[in-house]
Amino acid sequence: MNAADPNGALIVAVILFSLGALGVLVRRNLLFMLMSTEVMLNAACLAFIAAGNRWHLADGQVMFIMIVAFAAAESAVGLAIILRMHAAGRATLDADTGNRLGG
Amino acid sequence: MTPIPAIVWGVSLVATLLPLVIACPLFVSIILMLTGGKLPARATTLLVGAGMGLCALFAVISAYSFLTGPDSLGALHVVLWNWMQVGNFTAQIALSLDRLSLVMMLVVSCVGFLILVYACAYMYDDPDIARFFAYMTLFVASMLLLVLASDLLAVFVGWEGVGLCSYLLIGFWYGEQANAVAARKAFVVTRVGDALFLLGMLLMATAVGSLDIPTLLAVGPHAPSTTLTLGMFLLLGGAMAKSAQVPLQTWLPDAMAGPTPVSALIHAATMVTAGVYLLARLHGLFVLTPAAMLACAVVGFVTILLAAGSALVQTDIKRILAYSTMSQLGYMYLALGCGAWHAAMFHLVTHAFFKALLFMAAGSIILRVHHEQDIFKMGGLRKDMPWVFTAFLIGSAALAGLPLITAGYFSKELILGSAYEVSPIFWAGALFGAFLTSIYIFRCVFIVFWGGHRTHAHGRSGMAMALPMAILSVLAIAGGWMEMPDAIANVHIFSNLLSPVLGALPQEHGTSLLIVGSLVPIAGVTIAWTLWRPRDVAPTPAESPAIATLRADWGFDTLYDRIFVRPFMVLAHLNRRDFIDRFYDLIAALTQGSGQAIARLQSGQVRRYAGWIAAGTVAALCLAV
Amino acid sequence: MMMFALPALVLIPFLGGFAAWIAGLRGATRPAWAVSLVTLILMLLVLVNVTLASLSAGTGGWFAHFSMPWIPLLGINLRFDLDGLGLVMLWLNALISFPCALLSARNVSERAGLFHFLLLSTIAGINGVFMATDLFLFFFFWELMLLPLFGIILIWGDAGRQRAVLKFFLFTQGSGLLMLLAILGLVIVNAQRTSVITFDYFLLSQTAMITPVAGVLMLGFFLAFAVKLPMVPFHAWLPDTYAASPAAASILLSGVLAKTGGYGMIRFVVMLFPGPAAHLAPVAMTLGVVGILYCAWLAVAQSDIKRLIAYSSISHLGFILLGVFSGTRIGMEGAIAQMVAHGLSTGALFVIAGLLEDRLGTRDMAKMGGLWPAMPQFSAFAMFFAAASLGLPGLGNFVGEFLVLMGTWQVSHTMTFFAAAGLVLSSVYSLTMMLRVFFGPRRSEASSPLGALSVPHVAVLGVAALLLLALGVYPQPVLNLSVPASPHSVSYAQEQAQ
Amino acid sequence: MSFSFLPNAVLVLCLGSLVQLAAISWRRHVARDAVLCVIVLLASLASIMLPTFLIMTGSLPLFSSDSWGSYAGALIILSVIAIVLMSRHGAISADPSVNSEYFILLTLATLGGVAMTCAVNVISFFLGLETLSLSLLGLIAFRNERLDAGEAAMKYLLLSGVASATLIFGFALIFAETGSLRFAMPDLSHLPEPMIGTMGVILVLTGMFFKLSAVPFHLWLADVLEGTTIPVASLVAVTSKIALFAAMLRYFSSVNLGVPSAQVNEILIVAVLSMLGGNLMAVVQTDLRRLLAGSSIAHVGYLLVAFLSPQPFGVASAAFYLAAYAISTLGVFAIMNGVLPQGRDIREWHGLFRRKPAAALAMSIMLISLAGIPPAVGFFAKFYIVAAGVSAHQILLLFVLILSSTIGLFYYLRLILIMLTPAPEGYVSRAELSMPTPANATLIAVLACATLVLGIVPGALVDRSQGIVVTPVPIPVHSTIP
Repeated sequence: MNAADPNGALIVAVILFSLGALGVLVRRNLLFMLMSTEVMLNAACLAFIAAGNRWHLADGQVMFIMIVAFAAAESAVGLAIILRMHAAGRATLDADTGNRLGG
Repeated sequence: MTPIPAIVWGVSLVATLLPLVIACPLFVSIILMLTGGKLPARATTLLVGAGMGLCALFAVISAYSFLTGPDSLGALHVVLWNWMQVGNFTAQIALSLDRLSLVMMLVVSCVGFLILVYACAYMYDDPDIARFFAYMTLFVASMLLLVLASDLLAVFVGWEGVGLCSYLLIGFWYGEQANAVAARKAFVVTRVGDALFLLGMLLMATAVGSLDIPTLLAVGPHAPSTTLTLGMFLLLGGAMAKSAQVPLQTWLPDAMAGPTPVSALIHAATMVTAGVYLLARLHGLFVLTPAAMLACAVVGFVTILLAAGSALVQTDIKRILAYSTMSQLGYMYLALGCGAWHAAMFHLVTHAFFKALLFMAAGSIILRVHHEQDIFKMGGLRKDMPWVFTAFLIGSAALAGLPLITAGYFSKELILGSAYEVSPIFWAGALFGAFLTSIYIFRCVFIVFWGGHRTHAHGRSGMAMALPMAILSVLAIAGGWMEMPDAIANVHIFSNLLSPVLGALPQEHGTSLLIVGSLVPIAGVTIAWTLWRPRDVAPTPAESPAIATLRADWGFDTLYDRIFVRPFMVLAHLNRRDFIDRFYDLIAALTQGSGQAIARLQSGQVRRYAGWIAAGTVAALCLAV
Repeated sequence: MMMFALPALVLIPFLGGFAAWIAGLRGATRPAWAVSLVTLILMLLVLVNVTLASLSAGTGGWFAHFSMPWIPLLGINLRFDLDGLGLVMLWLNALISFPCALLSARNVSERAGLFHFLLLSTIAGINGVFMATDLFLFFFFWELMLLPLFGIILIWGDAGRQRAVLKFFLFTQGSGLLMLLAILGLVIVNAQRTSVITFDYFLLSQTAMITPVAGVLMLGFFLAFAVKLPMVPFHAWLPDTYAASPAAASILLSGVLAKTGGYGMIRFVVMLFPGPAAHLAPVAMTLGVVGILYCAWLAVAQSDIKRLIAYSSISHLGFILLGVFSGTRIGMEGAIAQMVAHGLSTGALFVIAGLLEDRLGTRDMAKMGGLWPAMPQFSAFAMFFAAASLGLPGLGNFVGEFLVLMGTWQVSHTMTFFAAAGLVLSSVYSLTMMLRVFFGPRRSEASSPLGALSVPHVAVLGVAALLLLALGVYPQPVLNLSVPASPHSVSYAQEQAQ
Repeated sequence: MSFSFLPNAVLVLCLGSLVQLAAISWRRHVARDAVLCVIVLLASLASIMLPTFLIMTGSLPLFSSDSWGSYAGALIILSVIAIVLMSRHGAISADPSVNSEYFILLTLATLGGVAMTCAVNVISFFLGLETLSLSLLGLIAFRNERLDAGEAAMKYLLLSGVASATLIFGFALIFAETGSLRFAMPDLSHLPEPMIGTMGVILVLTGMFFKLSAVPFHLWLADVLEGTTIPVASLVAVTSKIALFAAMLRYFSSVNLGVPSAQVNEILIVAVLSMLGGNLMAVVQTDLRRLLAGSSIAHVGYLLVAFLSPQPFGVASAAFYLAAYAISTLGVFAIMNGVLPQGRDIREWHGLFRRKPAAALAMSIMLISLAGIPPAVGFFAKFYIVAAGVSAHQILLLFVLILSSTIGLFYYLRLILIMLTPAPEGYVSRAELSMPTPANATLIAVLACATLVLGIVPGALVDRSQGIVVTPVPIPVHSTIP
């Protein structure tokens, strides 16, 4: 199958997406969870590219660029927040321990 | 549709006086209530005397002018105002005076007057005298309304008013729990009858469209017989409760908790006879329902014997009289059941005389032996209070029906005769009842007045107490002479008076019955003498379980207590928190619980949150695909 | 002039309440009290004026009408109409509101201004309920009248008020939402039929007659009113609420608020959905009888005097249900008479209970007993109202109960029989109350010295007694006046509307 | 060749944020920035009323300006203005949570929200959404001295990251099927593989429900509200929800939600769950903010009832309800912020009627409005929604609504009850009363008045909302594969 085959690409994207989701669910390290969300977004990117290719439309690429930009911003903010939390005295990156909110 | 000319208030003398007969005691009562016991005792007694005197006077005058008036054979119909009128149903506050209600009115007002005069002396020292007479006069007023009202619903007003007043008077000395309880019992038991009465009225009103008694008598016969029978049974039930007939008799003995004049007025002369009067008033419908009449006769028959039986073993003088009242009313019901309206009414009148007399005498005895009521603690009072003794003796003689010289004799003979007409069994039973009556009343007489002193009497009853007793003693003897069987003397004043309303008197029977009826009381007295004549040892009440049961009204009380009262109260207390309410609490608890469960999802673990999101999405996908 | 009398009946108490609030801001009790009394008197005068005008208009039909647009886009108007039933109810409300204001003087010491504001706005809401003929407006008032009461009970109530008041509110509001559903359903059905959105009672009544879903819609109304009345098994809120309320609130609740349920039953169930109501009647009447017996039975077992009166009150309200659904004119009239009489008698009984609580500091009848010598005058009043509530002939309640029973008898003998049994039970609990509180040996040593009655108390109880007596011996005026006008009877008010 | 508008508000807000940036870069002055922010917002509000300045022609319509968009936009801007007013709490320098950037972030959030309300293209919608959520993220994390803020922000970041990814992946799938990025639900029946399309729509719904915090995607809300400052909390609870609901309504405006389908069923189930879940959750909360979170979840459920009920009432009632909900919720938050900033535990509120009657009264009015009791606006809003539901025969939803709002009454009334009764023995209050700033006080007063006035004479707003129409975006049809 060639790389531009939309259905094949879509299947890959779906797999990628589920991997990302799985990552968020199973990983306990905040950084890895952040990365998993990036993976999910990238799956979306792939899907858009494939779809754009399928319809010979530029919209796919537009979305791709936007998503990448968003992903970058999001991860930047995320890292900033993690740093802040560290500075504010949260010792661990573990998502499960040291939660104060909830209940 | 009413055959009677309706007269608006104020046109004729009678029509003017009739409402006043009721109004006098009513106003006295209202005044006493409003002044709230601030009046001095003397003023109170004077007020009561004046009010009741006027009442009796008006009654006599209106009676006289009615009998001499144009429509003395018919009835006089005084419409006061329309009570309620909805759709095709109308109820009026109207008074009607015919010969029947006239007799009743005279009995109530005059005997009532005497009793209240007596009471003025009896209650003079009681701090609550004003309250007492407020109730008493209100009672007389409602009794008169009951008697005179021409609309059954208005009769019911008096009917219930009488009940309320008796409640208040029985519980007059509310300081003792027992009195208040007895009062409540009396009201509730009679209330059962009232409910039946009410249902009867509803049935009549729907069948006939009106509760106006003349209309009922006129139109009622056209109603379907089943309806009529049912209605009559319901009314009979109401009457029985008021008149303390088996099986609704249990309240009367306890009702003796009230002051003695109360017993004299309510439980002898007037209130308990309301039932008899009601049935006599409706006899036109009553005759059409043989089943109801038979039931009425049987009830009376049973009551005579049961009441006499337990009267035989009582130790409390007032209870003896109470049971005697029951059994005497039994005679009246028997008479009604046998269709002998004259006999019933006649006995009602004479009974009012001698029973009031007996209670007054008993009252003065009780007063003078420090409120001692146990006859076995009395004795030899013959010498201490000769006059009271005489009065009591006359009363007892009349109650026992000693031949010729007493009023009781003639009225009872009339009843026995008509009972024989219907069935010899009734006759025999009634006769046996008379036998018992003479035994138990003279047992009381011999124990109380003969033998040695067991308590000493003090003081003497004043004029105000003596006079009524004197008058009533005369009536208790002479009252019977206005109606005599032909065998003795051809006097029929009473039946002639009533026959326009109640129809002609049934014809006479042989003298044999008369003779038997005359011998039985004498036999009873002799037996009583042999049993309880004064001996050197003080008499003591015979004791045995059977007698105890007998004394406790054949165990009716305990039976009702077991069957109705106790289960009702126990269950009520078990459910006092209302299980329906608990059910709602359960729902609230469930809500809280599920809230907790949902809140517990927010564990604060971000991965679990993500898990829920994923789960939701997957679920949605599964649902979609 | 008549036009503006109707909204005035709502506005006067409301504004007066504001005035009372302002007057009471500086913590003074007297001025607020005075202002609210003046307001009530003013309201009474307006009411008298309305009544005279109505009587001149002749009985039956619709007397007065007022209408102005509110939310025109949804066809919602500020529409008031007055018929005999509404008029009688307004009178009851006016009469009951006086004791609430009068007697509050002694047991509301602080924040009297707020109290009178809440009280008067409740009264305004109730007035609105009795006059509103725009369904949205009706619902608005229906919900509105509860809110101030919530405040009164919460601020001045007794122990356990939090729970009680929440219960009260959840029951009434929940059922109210059902009614809202029904109202909207009716409106939508009507809109589909006539393609015009309106909440007008008279216009909707046409649709209500013919729509196939009338049964469901009626059920929504019925449940709301059944909870408010209350009807067994929706009565659970009532005893707690009455027991926890301050005297004024329990008087208002038992005297008038319960009657709004009965009023609604007549106007919005029986009159609006005659057919389905007839189908529902057996159920409703059975529940009414069950309520009469069950609650009378519960009343016997209570030791808290307020709870006893509360249960007795439910038991009496069963007669209203019975009468309304008997489907006979006589039963309906009886129900209305019963509403008035019951309002007076139970209100008075709550005055008495409140006074007892005031003087003795307890509601537990086990701690009372033998009070008659201590307060004879008061006890006599108690006896009177106890007699009234056990349905003594010659007093108002008897008229109501007798007519209801008569109406019921024409429908079902057995039900009548059981209802009459309720009369026996009513005598049991009433006299038990008298026995445990006033008769017997004096048991309440701990109680404070019991003074004589204050003048307002005598006045209130006396007036109530007189009115009950009048209603008992000559109910005809009320019976004539209180004929509910049917929505289909085209009156001059309606002609004005079109 | 289709026209595309650039809504004035978007334009004004962009320029405004630039101006604010410039101002900061010149010299920091918090008070000035705050004022500037308000000015910008007012300007954008005014610009909504004006006709569109900028109409550019292009093949790719990004925005449309219709009455719905401008109504929601106006609502968003007003709510943000309210938030700015309540933000100025305490001395400016003392509270680091209110710095110049704070106001820029607010402006940006508004920009994102407004953009979402009138986006007709996935691109513009996504742009708006992310602008909103990123600035929200910044605002949540703003109180950097508090650990809670960080945690809340982190949770929001991760979860909204997941949600956005899901959303955008859904769009990708739909795009793959339809080849169009128009922001409208595709007609699934005419697709080569309807399954993929359905999957796409479901994923999109997931993303939207997450932002709306509808059960079962609601779990983040309570934590975030608890963790952040009150103004930001109200931003999360009110503004973002308005924006997203507006967009959602537009997305589904082209399809008839009356006919059952997979996504309609999902919305229905979610609505039921949200109504019940939100109220049940709130019943047991002792933290006021978590309680309000529950209440806002429940209100989303009510909104979904209106959402599922088509014309004539659907949109109008939704519009009205949004306004009512915004007013009351903002009011509650404003009072919390002004009177009892540390009043997290509801027991802190005991006896407020004695201590601060006016505030307590205002609070009760708000709560009554949320509970839907007259004479507050919430009553009419609920009435309106029920009307919509009845007209659409949503019997199940209506019964759930009644049941759940009866449950809801319980905790709203319990709050009033708490304010009326003195504190229980043995409870030591940690929070001290504070005096609301003039701005905050006026805000509270205005909101309270609005609640009552709109409740008693809702006519004006009803007319406004009846006039609202959502111009449906042309449905993306399946163009032939070349």
